[in-house]
Amino acid sequence: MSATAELAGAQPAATPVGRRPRLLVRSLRTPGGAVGAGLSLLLVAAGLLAPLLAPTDPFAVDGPPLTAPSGAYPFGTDALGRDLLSGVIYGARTSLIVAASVAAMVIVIGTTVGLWAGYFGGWVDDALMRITELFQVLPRFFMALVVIAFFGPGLDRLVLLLGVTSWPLLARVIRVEVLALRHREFVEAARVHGASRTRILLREILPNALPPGIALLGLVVAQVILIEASLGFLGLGDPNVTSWGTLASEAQRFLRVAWWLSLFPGLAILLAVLGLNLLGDAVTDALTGRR
Amino acid sequence: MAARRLVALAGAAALLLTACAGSDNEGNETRPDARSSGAPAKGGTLSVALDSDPGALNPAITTSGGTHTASELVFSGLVELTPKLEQVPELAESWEVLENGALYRFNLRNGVTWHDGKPFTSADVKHTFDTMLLKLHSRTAASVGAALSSITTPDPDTVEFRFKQPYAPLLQQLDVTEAPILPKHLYEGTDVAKNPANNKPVGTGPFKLVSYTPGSELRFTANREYFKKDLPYLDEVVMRVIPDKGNQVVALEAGEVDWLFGTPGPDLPRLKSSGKYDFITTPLNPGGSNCIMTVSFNLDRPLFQDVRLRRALGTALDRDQFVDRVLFGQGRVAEAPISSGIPFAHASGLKGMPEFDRAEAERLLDEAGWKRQGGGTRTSAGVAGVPDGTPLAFGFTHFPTFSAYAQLLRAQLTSVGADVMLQPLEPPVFADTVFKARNFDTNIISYCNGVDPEIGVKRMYVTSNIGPVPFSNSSAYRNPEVDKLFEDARTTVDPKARTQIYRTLQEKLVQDLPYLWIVETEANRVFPNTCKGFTPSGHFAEAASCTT
Amino acid sequence: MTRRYVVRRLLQLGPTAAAILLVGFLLIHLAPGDPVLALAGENGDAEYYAFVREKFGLDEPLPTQLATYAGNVLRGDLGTSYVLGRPVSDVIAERLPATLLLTGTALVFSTVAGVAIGVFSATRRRRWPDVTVTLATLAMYSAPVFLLGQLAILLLALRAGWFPVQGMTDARSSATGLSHVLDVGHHLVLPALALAAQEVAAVSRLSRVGLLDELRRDHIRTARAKGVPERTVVLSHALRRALLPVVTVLGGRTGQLVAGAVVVEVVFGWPGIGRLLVTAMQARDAPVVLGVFLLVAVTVVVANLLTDLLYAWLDPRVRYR
Amino acid sequence: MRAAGATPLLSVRDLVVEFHARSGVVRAVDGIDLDVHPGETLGVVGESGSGKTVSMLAAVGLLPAAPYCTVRGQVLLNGRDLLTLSTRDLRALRGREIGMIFQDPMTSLHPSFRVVDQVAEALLVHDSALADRQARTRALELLERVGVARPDRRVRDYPHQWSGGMRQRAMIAIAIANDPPLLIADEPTTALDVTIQAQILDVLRRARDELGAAAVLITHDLGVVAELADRVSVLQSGRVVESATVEEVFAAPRHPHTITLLDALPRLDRPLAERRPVAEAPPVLEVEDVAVHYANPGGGVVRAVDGVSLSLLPGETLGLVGESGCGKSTLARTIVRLVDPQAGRVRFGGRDITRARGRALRGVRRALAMVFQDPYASLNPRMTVGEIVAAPLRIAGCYRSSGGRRRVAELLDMVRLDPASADRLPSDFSGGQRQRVGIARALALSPRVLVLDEPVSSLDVSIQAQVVGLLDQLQRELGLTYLFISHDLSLVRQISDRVAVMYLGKIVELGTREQVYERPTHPYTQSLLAAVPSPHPERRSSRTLLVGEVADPTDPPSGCRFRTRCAKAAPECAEEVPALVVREGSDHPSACHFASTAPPGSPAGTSGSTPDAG
Repeated sequence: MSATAELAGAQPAATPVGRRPRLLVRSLRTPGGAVGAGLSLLLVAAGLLAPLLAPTDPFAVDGPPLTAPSGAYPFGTDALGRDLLSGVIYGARTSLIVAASVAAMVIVIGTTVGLWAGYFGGWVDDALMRITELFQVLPRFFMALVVIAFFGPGLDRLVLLLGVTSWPLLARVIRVEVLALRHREFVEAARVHGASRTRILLREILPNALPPGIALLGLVVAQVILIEASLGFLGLGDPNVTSWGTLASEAQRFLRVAWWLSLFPGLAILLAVLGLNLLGDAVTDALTGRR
Repeated sequence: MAARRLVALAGAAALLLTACAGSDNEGNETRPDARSSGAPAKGGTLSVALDSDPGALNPAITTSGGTHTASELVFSGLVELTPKLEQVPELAESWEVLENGALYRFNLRNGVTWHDGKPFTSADVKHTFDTMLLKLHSRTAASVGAALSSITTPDPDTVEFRFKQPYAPLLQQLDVTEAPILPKHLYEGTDVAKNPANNKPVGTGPFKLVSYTPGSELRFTANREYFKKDLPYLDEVVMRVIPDKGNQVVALEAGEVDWLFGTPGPDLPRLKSSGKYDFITTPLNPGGSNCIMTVSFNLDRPLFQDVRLRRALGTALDRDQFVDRVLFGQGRVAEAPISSGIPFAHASGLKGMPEFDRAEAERLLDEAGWKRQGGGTRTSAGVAGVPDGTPLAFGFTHFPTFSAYAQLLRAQLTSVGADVMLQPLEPPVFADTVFKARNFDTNIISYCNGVDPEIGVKRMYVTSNIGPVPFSNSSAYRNPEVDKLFEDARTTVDPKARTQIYRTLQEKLVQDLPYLWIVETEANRVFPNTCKGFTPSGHFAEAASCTT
Repeated sequence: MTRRYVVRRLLQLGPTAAAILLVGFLLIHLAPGDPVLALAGENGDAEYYAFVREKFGLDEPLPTQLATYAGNVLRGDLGTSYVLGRPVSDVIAERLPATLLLTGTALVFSTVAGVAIGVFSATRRRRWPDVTVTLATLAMYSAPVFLLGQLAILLLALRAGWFPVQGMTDARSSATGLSHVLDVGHHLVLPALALAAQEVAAVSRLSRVGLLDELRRDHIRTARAKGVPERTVVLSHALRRALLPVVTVLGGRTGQLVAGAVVVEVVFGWPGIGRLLVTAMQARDAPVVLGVFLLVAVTVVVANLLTDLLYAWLDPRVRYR
Repeated sequence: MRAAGATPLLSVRDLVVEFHARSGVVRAVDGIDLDVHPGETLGVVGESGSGKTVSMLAAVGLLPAAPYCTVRGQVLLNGRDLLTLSTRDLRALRGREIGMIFQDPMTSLHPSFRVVDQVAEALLVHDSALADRQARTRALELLERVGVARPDRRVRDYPHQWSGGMRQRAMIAIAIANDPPLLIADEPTTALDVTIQAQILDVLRRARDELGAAAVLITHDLGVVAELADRVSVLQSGRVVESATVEEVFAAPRHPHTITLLDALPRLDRPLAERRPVAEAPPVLEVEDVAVHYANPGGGVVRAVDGVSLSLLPGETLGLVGESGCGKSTLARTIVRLVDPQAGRVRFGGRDITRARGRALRGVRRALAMVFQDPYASLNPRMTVGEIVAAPLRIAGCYRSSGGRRRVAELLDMVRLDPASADRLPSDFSGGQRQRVGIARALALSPRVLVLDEPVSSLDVSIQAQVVGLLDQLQRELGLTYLFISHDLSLVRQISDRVAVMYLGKIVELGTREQVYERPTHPYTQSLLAAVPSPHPERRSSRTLLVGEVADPTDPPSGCRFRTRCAKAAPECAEEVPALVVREGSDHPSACHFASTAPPGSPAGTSGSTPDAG
């Protein structure tokens, strides 16, 4: 098999032997996991509560242009006189929307493909893996670039594209897990008792195959946020929603005169991605009993 | 060693040069002070930043700004336009306007040779016009092409342009930008678009192309046989492609480039205060000259057919904010539909241009039947052609590069209860959507008026110019009177009369408000003050020199 | 390694490439907007459009266009650029070296540096150097490329003045020979670093984890029991297999790098494929975009193939699967 | 010969090993003292977790460094304290003065290096003067010495191409490469089949004697100790509870733990507990000429089961013994319909279930249950014990009707588990307890037949005894019929009414346990029995070793499949496949042309092996 999980490592993590319960709790106990969860939570909170948290509408021009961070404008204002703090908060909302919806798509597609390929094997596996490989080969960022440039900016198509192109990693990991689990004795036990295929897949295999996938998801989503930002940076963001990438790209022109315009959106991206990565790592570690 | 020989010559040349240098600096708003006087140094390489890769280097078959900025050093026009738009001889030594403006005769300069050594003749001029300019150079084709009846070459040194009716603006359209002359002997009988010379241009201009590395750089070397005496001073010009304006400034400050065609507003104050740089403020943009950022209304849509709404929106726009926060002072609020850069046509002190007054705007909107429900978006109540309860929401289409305008406009209109959706579209898509599909509510376009209303103004208003052609009458404004007035203006040769016609025209336009004229934009060429002798465009480096 | 294995992997190339071709073609030709306008620029007139349209065969139905296109591609003809009026293959060929240089350097650098860092921190597991390095790499991994690029320009180029900020060569010197090479090298440093940063992080994290897993294995204990010096244990016994996960992602990483190159080339004015793509997309120069798309995709496919072969070489058991 | 020299070669004093986990400090080794005199072999015995392995790894500094664990005490080798040695010195001494052999030959060799090179490396690291070529030649000699046939033909081989036995031989070659005065063998044969175990033990013994080296033999198997050790130290939870000569320990164990271990140890020589006679009745389960073939990923067809016939009488226990890869597990899976046979049929209660589907199959599923080998892999880690036990009921759709949680509690109680533990996850249970859960699950639908596939092989002997006891009891209480599959002959002997011996997909001998164990007629059965280490230090094996290893199942020998390893092998064995029939002079069926109770004469080559390509 070719390229596997960038960060999830190659070998199956599912050696559920003697694993203690409450995986998440355990991953959160590590400093990395705690910080990661904290940051991720911050992202979610900011995203959901943006209208309450943000001082002003992110598009409203009601401040002096290019004012450095101050009491009145904690993150300063941009050239048009818009409050950057509000921008960054609403940016979180955008990142959250993208991240969440892509994650949803990835889970659905990735899990299904992974389960089927792993469980049925044979030509089903071959076919699915070819497709997976194909999708994996298409450089996501590049695809997004072309699609947005041609169909015009917009979260909907971005989410759609990223969702459709981001699942292979998950599918591969799940597949590896399923392959490892398929002939586990507890699965055979279920079959001996005449369990239906559905029950075996959903009740016996999935719960054991999913966690490593979920851990990986954090990393995938992190990448997605980065891509969204980079697109925004190339000026391909949706102008009707505030996005960190767009803020950053508008800031480029002011790099020398208004450092804060680049700093805060950049920081926001970094922290959000960092958080998700930390969280993903922590869970992966807890799963594979690393550290 | 070549350089050394030139240095030897320098002393001898010095005297003659001051004059030229001086005259060339005429147009500089910010005059390089003492430093610019004295003998220009000879030799050296000038490094120039380009916004984008020119792609091709044939200025006669496109109006693409990239191609022109990169290739005009190589070519010449019959006439040269000074920054003040006076016509001075270039390939044409002199000319006469006959038959009250229906016939122009040009006497060509003798002994001019192409970079490949072949002599330049009237045949080259005719061939260039017939096979390229009148076919593929969209501006010239659209204006001159429409009016011209024939070009004749009585002898190798003479060219005659004959028009169906008197044609006033011709002399403004013969410079290297609007009508560069290309060598017949390289293009005759070939497929123009595919001709290799398009990437290895051969011209009569001050510099010869040495190498072109697409996407990276172009290198030019001085044309020592240039027909203007002792020009150019520089040995070499190198053009680097640096897409990001911010990075251009960075490169300038790092000393990697010596000339930017435009200075990003945010950096302007810093660069100015640094005292290391000189500037040439000019109305010339790559797209053309005397450009006005203009908002169009799609008059085919019921929503915008009520002039009161258009005026209300116009009144809601604080155009000073555009000058301060988008242009950073590189431009001025537009006082009239025609740019102040065309003095004889610009109507100063025009009555009825919408002026910013939020309260007034709110009042007008209420009056027009757009009522506020609470703080949010206004909705219609008894607006003709609009079902009641329709929210005052519309799209605003623009080039991605104009997003700052779009965002400021959105903010300003939102505050009077309009809901604006931005639709940034890359130029080709924009042209497609706006002019062919006409699928837009409002948009913003940088309409470049050019040096004569005939070139860049008329196209915006005449009924005949509605339709698929990009950057035509975007609002689809239909007014027979206006069409008539433009027709008169074209055929009237007496300047005074023309001025009067254009004034009446503009009065009509501000009544109807088919467009909102926001700001006149200008660019600041910037260069280290160790260099001097630039002109804003065309042969901008023809008489440039740097001391290091 | 068994021939059967190589052949099988080779055969898988065909369909993948075909699919890529189709995807790219449809993507671009079904998109809104009319390529012809890229040629006409502003103010073209109607018959001129017609002339162009006919000249570039844009009236043909899509399937026909695809058929002709596919045929041409197989003959190495990627069509003609609308904007530049020149063969796409030429246009790409001109830009390719720059990008190859950039991504190649980044790939090699990120792999070498990444593994080195990974070994460094794995062998100091959970002591402060490890912790610091892990955090640093994670931060690097999380930072958007453009941010790193701009920081590099500001600090290392402008403030410190150690490196040039733009382009691939010094504008004024048209140097040749060695000095030219040095000049390019000098210009290469920052873009390569910015591009490599994320990959360095990825690789180091991967090799660290891989090494830690590997060092726990029985055969490592055997090696130590033999009395093999710890150095050899780590660098020969453990690293060899710890690199497997690193190898498996090589292919994917080339894809990431090429994509990252787009941003980096824009930031650093590097005259490569990335910038060609961006400009081509803005001009809707479909043949060029499609050409670049194909090139990138095929590169990644091949990279993945090589990856697998390399993998098989590192892990003898694979060949017999 | 075993004269206990005054000064011990290796002397461990008050060794303490502590692991620092998040949960706290775990004291794995709690102050043990051990002495190994030159030329002497010390057996270190204990159950899993008794600290036997940890203490030895600690002694030679192969445990992870601080802060994960701390080692205190003294480990004197020729008077030098290994614990105080610098890492460099310690390293220089490993492999040169101490050779080590580890438990799992499958993982102990580096998968990406050639075997020969790995042996050669052991030489090179300690002799910089040595040239690679010489090293390789020496390596080949070493491999020859440990009984690898024609190693020169295998210079290019990677470990995965070698069988477990051969890999273990390679490990031994590595260990003895530098003629170390001390060998440490950690469970050297636990992962191996009994016949291979015998071979390896033999190799080990000879290696040791040739070097005149002292040895530490870490094992849980008293039999192995009896075979090899001079003195024994019994460990329990990190302490040495008894230390004596091997004879003393077996003759007169003093410490209770030692006694438990000895009692729990299933052995061939213990008088058989009387079993209730099986009531005459039609067989509940019949297997007729079943054959299972599947494609081998490496190419070829594996004839895992190749024409096997068996029948189970109600209430009896049929023991099925054979070495790994003989097809016994495949047969079990076929019977419970996890695998579909290519040929033959399976009858249950007279009905043919070979192709049963739908309702018919569900009926069978209720009456025919299975208990799996690995108590860790056989329970879904994400289900509570209650859910696991209830699963069959839910699947059969009779959870409610059967009484729901009450039924679950009842089942747990039946296997002596606290019903309250129903809400806990398998990870909270020990191996023995998990196996009980597995049994409870199997009993959920009150089946008539249980197929037990190596149900206790992964458990410590003391636990084994308990589980086996439980099974015995359940059989009596519920009148169950068992098909008991195991590689452990002593165990099978202990609980079976009848025994079937399987080799390479065929049954080679079948009879009551008395017949099979006391009057074996098939050479294979005889060698198997002979190979079992007997816990009788006084009479050490004058026994015959079975040659080589199980042949390649994708390409079994013609005629009698056992002939390649058989001492009685004669030409006709290659021609004709011996039928499983009662031959004269014997009272039970056996698939050998020369079936007779006479033990086979000593075979030609003492060792040497047939390759089985990985």
